[in-house]
Amino acid sequence: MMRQLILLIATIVVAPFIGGLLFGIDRRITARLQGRFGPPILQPFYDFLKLIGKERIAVSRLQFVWIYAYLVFMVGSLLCLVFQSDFLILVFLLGFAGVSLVLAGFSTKSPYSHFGANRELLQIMAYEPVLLLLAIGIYAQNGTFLISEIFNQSRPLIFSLWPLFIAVLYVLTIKMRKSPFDIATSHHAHQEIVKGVITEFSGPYYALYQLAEWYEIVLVLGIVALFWTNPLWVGILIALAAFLLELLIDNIAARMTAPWMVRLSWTVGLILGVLNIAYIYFTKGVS
Amino acid sequence: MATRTTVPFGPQHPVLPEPVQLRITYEDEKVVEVVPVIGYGQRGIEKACELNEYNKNIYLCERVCGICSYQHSESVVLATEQLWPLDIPPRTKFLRTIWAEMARTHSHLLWLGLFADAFGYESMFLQFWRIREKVLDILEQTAGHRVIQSVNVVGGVRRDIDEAQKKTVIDTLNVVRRESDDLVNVLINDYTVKSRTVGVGVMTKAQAMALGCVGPTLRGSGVSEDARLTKYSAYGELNYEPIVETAGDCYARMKVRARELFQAIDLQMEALSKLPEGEIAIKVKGGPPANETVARTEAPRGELYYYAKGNGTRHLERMKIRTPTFANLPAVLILLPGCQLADVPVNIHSLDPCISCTER
Amino acid sequence: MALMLPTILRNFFGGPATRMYPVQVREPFENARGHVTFNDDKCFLCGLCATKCPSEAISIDKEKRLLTFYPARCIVCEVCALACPGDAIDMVFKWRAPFYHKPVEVHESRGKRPRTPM
Amino acid sequence: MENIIQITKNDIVNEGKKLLDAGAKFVTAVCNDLDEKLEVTYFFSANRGVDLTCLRYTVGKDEEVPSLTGTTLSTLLIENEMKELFGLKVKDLAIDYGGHLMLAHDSPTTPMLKPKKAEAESKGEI
Repeated sequence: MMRQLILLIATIVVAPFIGGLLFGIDRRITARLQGRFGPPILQPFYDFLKLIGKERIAVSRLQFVWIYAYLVFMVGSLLCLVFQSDFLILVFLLGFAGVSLVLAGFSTKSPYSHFGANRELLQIMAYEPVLLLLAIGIYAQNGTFLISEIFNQSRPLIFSLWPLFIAVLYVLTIKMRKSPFDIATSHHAHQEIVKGVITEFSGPYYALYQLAEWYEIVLVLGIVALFWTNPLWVGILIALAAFLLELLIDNIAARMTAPWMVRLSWTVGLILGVLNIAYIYFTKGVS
Repeated sequence: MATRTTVPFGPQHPVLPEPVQLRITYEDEKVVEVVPVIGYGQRGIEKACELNEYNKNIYLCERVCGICSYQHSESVVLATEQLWPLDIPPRTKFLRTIWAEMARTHSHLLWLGLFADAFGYESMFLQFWRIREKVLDILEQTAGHRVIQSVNVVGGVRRDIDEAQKKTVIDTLNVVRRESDDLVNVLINDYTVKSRTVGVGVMTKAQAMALGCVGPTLRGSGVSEDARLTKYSAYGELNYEPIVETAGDCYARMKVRARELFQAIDLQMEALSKLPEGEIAIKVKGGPPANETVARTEAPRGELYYYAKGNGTRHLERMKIRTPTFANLPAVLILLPGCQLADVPVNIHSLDPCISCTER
Repeated sequence: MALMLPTILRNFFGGPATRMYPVQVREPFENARGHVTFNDDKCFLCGLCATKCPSEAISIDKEKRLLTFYPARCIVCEVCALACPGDAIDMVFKWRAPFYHKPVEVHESRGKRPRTPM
Repeated sequence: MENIIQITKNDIVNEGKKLLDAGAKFVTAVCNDLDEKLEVTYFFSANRGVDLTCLRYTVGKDEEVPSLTGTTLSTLLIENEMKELFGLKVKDLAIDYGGHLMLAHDSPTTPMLKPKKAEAESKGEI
């Protein structure tokens, strides 16, 4: 019990540091890829501290409720992963978090916020089925949704679930809000919808949003790392490689449109996932 | 299902750092109606031109536009000279052509970057602007300033390009050509770029003519028209033919500008090799006679019309400036309706709008 | 998509193209126009700079022998420096801090008008 | 300047249409303040933009003039501008910005008219 409490606190405290650091590295590497120096690696933390100290102005009362909800669900989802509980619950908590963000976007009157929220909904529509298929794939492979079972297996998931791994890389791009999928909001989606769903976020609330983003990046990379849990450091390396791959893709692609994203995700992602699961059931049924 | 939202696109909007307002009505994410509203940046430059001495107009009109400032100063000088008319030395004409093409190079590089930014290709945007710095550097070395060159005076130019500078310019242009070659290749062939621009914002030849479009916007729709065909400055002695694309969509407009970039570099090389010896300026006394004239130059964005009327004094009777965006702005009315929200910035940027010079 | 890959990899391994600005400052080009400076010992208040200045940044008071310069109005066009018959105006390319208040420079001219006509 | 065709204000629509149908492109229009009257010149370019043709008419300051916007939308902005800056009374504009294309609500009206003219007018009124 004591060990679990320590793990709980450690997760809540350490995860944002890892996430913020990853964002700092992201900005630095992106800058280098574009031929710039880039900000200091600790810049996201400076931004966060500055935002926290700003005046609290909520455009609507509901907005900050939803932002807190987004943060709480995201932390819950991450705890699911750390405590190796049910993967299905993790996916649904992640879904709740996404919906909270959408509602935060809808709770203001700004049209840009609404456009962004609409697109965020489309994004959820695009990546949620893939994650669900991953859950089913894990179930098909291990006979349970429990993440702890993945750790018990000596054979890494990636061997049997590699098509789903490719699909999860799509999810990673969408979740990291990188080109070509940075349609709902991004560091530079200003051309179409200003800042999209987070246009009206400001001061401490925006800081909370960033905090949630840090949890999210750790969570999503953690899901990628699940594909190779024995030994875990290989999985972490795979996750970091995927992270670097996203940075590369971000810099060699233009932003695509929302319909294109949904189309790609539903065709390639779903087909890969369904074929993968069908193959597993097929081989299991035969043996 | 379809809810209508009217979004004021500007006058303060991160997309366009220009004071234009487009009142766009969306149905979900589809544009159904658009009304352009300008007038946020009216500075009364035409009026000020009448109050100024004609010499001072050059520095005023250069500030009509921040990017095609060279062509503005060239036009105002040409218009004033045509009132007499003055006989300009050939070396001056060539120097003016070289600087004009240099300005076009940097403007097109800027536009290509901004256009890449319009569909979210940030790394491409930064690469184009990086190359542009080199062009600005040679402008500073030869003309004295990066953007506002202030090198034209009535009767000639103020600076000369000597042999050492000529060599620097040629070397830099070779580097610029090599580096932009790589990037333009990406821009033209990249799958994501193509899927965002091909078939977006199609304007037919007839529509472009009827709306009075100019410059790359017109040439992207298949009309071979260019003010450089009037052979002002040294263009009559250079090997020049306008670049035309026929598709009429954003991709075609982008290709026109990308090809014009290389054409501008070629024209500079050619002009530098043919640069004649001689005077660079003649003395001008008194004011322009009572006469009227039109000076037409090809700015990077399109044809620039200067109408000037003298009255024998050092002050002009009337100066009328028609900037390229003023002619291109009505095209928004047919480009935007029916397109998606995501294509709005791409469409608007494909016209290369410069609103502050539209309003003067 | 892969077409852009060589460029960004070259950027990554080639180092940044930008400069750490306040630390590293590029030398100005020889030909570049800079800010206007006045040499009071040479100025004999002929007034050519004031009449030719397009932005009315220079005004001259011949009785008090004062030349007043408004740097915030100056557009760095070099017209005054070229017009000056006494070589009293220079263009110096030097970084200048942004203005918080519009400054006014008053120069007391001590130059003598040369005997020989210009 | 060559190719100036003097017409009357009522011919502008027909003459302009004739030029446009012949493949010309509208370039711009210029309004000049001649002390008593306003001189309006429409520029059309043809032959790949090289040749310039001008249609010019002179009207009194309080006369109404027809608009070309019924024929081509490209004259929209310039006719609105002339209306605002010179007080040229253009009727039947396709989109009438109501004097607020260039000018704001508290701007001076018809700023491009010559000052001596405005003085004379105010003296006449007194």
